[in-house]
Amino acid sequence: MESLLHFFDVFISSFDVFIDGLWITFKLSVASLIIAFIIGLFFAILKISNIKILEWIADAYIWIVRGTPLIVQIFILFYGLTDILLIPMFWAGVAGLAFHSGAYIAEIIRGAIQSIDKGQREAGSSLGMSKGLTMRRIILPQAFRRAVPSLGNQFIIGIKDSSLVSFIGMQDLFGVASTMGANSFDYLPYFFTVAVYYLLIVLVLTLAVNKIEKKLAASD
Amino acid sequence: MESLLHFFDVFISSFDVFIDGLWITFKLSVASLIIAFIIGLFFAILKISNIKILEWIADAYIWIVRGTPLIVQIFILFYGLTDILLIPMFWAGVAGLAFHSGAYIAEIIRGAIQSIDKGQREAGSSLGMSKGLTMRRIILPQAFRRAVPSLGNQFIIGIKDSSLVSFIGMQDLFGVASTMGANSFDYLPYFFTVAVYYLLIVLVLTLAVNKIEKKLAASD
Amino acid sequence: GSSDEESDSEKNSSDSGESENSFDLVEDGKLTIASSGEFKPFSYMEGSEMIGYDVAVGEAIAEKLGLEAVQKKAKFSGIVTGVNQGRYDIAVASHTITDERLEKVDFSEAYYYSGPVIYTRPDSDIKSAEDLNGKEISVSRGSTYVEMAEEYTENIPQVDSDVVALQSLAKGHHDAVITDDITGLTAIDSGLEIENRGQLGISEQAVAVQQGNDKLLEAVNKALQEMKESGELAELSKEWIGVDITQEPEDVTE
Amino acid sequence: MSEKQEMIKVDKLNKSFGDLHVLKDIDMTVTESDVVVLIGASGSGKSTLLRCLNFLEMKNSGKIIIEGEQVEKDTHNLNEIRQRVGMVFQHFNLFPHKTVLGNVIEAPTQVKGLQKEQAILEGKRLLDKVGLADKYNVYPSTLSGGQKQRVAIARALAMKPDVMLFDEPTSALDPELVGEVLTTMKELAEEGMTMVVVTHEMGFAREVGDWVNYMHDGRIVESGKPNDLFDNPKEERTQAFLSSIL
Amino acid sequence: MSEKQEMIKVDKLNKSFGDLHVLKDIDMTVTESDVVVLIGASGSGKSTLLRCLNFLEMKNSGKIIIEGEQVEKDTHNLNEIRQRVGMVFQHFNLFPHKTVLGNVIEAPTQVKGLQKEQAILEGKRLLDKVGLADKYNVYPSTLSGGQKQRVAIARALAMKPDVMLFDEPTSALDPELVGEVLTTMKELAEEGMTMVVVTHEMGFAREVGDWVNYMHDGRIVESGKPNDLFDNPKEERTQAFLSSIL
Ligand SMILES: Nc1ncnc2c1ncn2[C@@H]1O[C@H](COP(=O)(O)OP(=O)(O)OP(=O)(O)O)[C@@H](O)[C@H]1O
Ligand SMILES: Nc1ncnc2c1ncn2[C@@H]1O[C@H](COP(=O)(O)OP(=O)(O)OP(=O)(O)O)[C@@H](O)[C@H]1O
Ligand SMILES: [Mg+2]
Ligand SMILES: [Mg+2]
Repeated sequence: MESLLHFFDVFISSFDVFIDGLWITFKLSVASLIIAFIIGLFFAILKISNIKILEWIADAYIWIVRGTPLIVQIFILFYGLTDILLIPMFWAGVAGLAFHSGAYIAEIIRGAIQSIDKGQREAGSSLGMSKGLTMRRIILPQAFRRAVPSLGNQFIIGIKDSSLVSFIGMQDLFGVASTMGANSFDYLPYFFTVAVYYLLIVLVLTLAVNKIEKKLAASD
Repeated sequence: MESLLHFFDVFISSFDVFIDGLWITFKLSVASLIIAFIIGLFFAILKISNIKILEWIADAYIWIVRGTPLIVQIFILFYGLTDILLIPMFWAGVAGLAFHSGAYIAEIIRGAIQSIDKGQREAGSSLGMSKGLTMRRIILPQAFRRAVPSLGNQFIIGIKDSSLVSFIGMQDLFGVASTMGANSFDYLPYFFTVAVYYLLIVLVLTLAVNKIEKKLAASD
Repeated sequence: GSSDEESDSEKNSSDSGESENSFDLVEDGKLTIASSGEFKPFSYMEGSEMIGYDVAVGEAIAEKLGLEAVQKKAKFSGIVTGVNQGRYDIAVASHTITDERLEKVDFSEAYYYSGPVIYTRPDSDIKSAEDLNGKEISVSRGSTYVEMAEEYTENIPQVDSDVVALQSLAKGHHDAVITDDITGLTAIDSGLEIENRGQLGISEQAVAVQQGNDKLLEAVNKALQEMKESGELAELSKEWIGVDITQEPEDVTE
Repeated sequence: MSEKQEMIKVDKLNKSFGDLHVLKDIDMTVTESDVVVLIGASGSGKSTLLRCLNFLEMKNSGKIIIEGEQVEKDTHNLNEIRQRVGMVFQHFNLFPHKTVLGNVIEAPTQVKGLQKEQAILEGKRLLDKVGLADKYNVYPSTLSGGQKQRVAIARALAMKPDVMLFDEPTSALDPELVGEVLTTMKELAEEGMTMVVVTHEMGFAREVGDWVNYMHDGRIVESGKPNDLFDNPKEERTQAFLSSIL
Repeated sequence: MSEKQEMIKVDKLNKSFGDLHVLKDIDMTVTESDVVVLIGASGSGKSTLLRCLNFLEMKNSGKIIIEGEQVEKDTHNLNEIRQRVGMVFQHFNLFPHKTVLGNVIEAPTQVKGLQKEQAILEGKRLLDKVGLADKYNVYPSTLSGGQKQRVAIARALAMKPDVMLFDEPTSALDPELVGEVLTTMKELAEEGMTMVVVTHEMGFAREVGDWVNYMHDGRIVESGKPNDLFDNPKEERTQAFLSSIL
């Protein structure tokens, strides 16, 4: 209970440091989402390629990501990547998060592509457009639009998931809360504080996603 | 690469210890799922109670769980619960996981209840059955059946999520891997090993859930 | 005398100017130093800056080597691996010298001495080491305290930092925690309700250096030696810890 | 007439859904052993009226008196009163997770606290009566529509209601299955069951009905004995409706 | 006759979906400027035949010769050949994320590499022609079905095809919108466009068609000039079909 009283002091006095952590969380999330999007798009296209071996590769990737905890993926990529490639910690963290989200985004995009009426593909073909051109110009633009709400949701999940990179030493929001908690030998008020930050971020993003969703629905 | 070669040695030599971890992961997951189920059922019923204040309480709970990272929830409950009641570490871990899954299960059950044709409720009422009796004898049995696939999926997610309780000191599968990795100064083979364990668990459970799903579909 | 030594060391560093480049560093001209940042007062965060005794020692070493210090924060349990794999040049992270660690990294001479201590809640009936049998003892993952705890029990929850363990203890989890006495004292100063129930020995803490990087090890040792002789190390100890813990204690038992 | 009890009495009943005024000043009396038929165009309010009599919808104003007892929203023994009024729905609403017999004994055992053995005995008797002696232990999904509806009738009868309400009990059935349900209903009427039936089966209404109410736009516009109303409708709207469906 | 080119020649075409043999030994010739109408009951294979001519479905055996060029699955310039055969679908299949003009210029700019300005000029000309001069910049979702189908026709024409295929172009339209599409198609026929049209609009077939093929169960059972086939069908099955729809 004492902790709860400390909470307000902590919330105000730790503002600067948390803003630093917020900035890292933000960079991590955005970078990993962009890369996850590229990974997701790639595997989504493999999955609908109708080429058995490529589908298997995509299935294997998605199976591995869905079959193991995120924290295991982060640690393996962190130790694996930094060991072999010696890439900086930030990018190892981004890689872990992107590797994870990529599988979920692949499924979102695949679902969106397959939800596009096959008449669209046929219309493209009948006009002499190649498969690739039809995909790029006709199917994907529509699929992305349709995927926006799910992608937004995945982004929100990604921000929460990014808290785990603190365990490889990043000073993101959660990392800041852990170290400040450790320094003061009183974790609770810092964890309450960081919970409030996450709640606010998620709230803002949820409202934004809802707004975009409504806009898209209206323009249909 | 060396790590990959060690992997096989480690996989075999560490079998006993991982089985201990597996057992803890299993106990954690089952206990937390059972409690999460009760929590979920409770909040699902609040959400469909048509009583504004109860709905708000359920909304707030779900919003908090969905708005904050699981690791924050686990730590807050781990440190915070002891202010209220002294519970062993195992149950603190179970509480954190159940608190988290409970919100998702609440949404699953609410969805399933609302998917039951309202004619069922009316049939119950018209026979003189009270609301509670109709819920218990008519709606819930059908809703649970319908929710089985989603609940199974949530259980699989719960097992992966349980890896995070290693950070409060539990020697679950992931805790074992971290500890052995730290003591041997070579994490990768242990993380590969633990990844295989999780993959196998998830594979087995996915097949089981699919089987149950098919059985339910056939009996409809 | 001190001016002599200064000129000495200057001479030394200019002498070894060519060998400086053969340190084989993560980044040229920079000494990448790892510390946990969650081990007050040895390393901890003030704002986004890592400070503490370990950090100060690391910086002093870098200065002696004529390099720019780059501090990296890492989970304690991953630091030895990181040094071993060349992610960090050295770790000034309160590592106790052990045989197991020596298989993975080289250690400098000790830069401080301390003793692992049993901590419990004030109301605990654990009065000394003998009472630990079969109890739940939490320690930091990958620390030397794991082995000490294993002498008494199999129930050893391991966490990522000593502070997590001490916090959990104070909050009512576990029966005891084994950690460094300085850390314990700092925790008590910070208001944590725990008590010292006996020291389990003396340990030597040293700087970890990647194996085979002998020139670097040599240079670190030399720097430490100079700091000890000049009293600089003792100064740092007093500054950060309040007492001088850089002298090898005579009496090893409690 | 006067010695027969008034089973249901409706007085100036009004019901709205939001702005939509669905039932307007409905007056109606259902006397013991009578079969009252409700007809009218889609949306005229027939189902809503029936549902008000079973309190699946709550009236806005007016009186509903069941066997002399005036029922309000807060009547404490609402569920007890509902037991006295059985309801058969257009879409059967059988409990899919229970067997045919399970459907029939559910309410008697759970609501009335009847012993299971006795409920089974009674349930089998009712199922025999509606011609489903061979279906005790199958699940509803294996039945035809006509069989389902007969189970639903048996289920309602198991509570020994004094009145039975039927809301288009045959309109979800394939034409060849309508007969078996109507036959069951006719037998029930012959045994003296008081019934209120919404139906488009004019043959049934004429043969079995004691009284027909024609509803239009939330009002009972015309009512009379079946032969009178069908052969000599007085109201223009009734004429128009009858000519449209016959 | 002999001076006119054979635009499409089909020889012993067979097509199956799994075990379902949908097209059986189809022979058909479409000569330059002719309008060939395909009629037949639902499921007789009309759409499948049309889709084979556009290579949206791949034949199992037989020959398809487009302007003298025999086309196989692995023909490398399949997309180039498709450009010469325009297709109009029952459900329009407009690109919803592009404006009307965007729909029309998509293929010319992306496939033929036409300059955007020129494509726009040409696209506007075509949209004017189908009576949609005021709709260049609106999105398809704001259009009526008839307007959508006229955009689809303009979109196909923008690739300057030599043959146009129509698969029931008016059957997804409200009756009052059918006329505007048929008018557009008639104008096209009058300009000398070679067309293959699947339709149930017998008036259009009679007025505009040069040749009618009646399909039954995957075969072309009877074919002839519209007046002959409609007024004096030789085959019993043709008679039965015509009497069922007229
Ligand atoms: N729950 C409801 N909420 C809003 N409006 C309703 C509801 N139930 C019925 N209505 C409206 O009330 C009016 C009467 O409906 P009701 O179902 O009673 O008609 P009905 O005579 O039974 O018609 P039908 O022959 O189609 O079953 C209709 O306009 C209907 O849309
Ligand atoms: N992609 C497909 N896979 C399997 N069967 C198909 C497929 N497309 C069509 N068929 C089957 O082929 C047969 C012919 O279909 P087709 O669409 O060519 O008929 P149609 O003459 O165009 O009928 P309609 O007038 O209903 O459009 C039908 O039995 C249909 O079910
Ligand atoms: Mg009705
Ligand atoms: Mg067709």
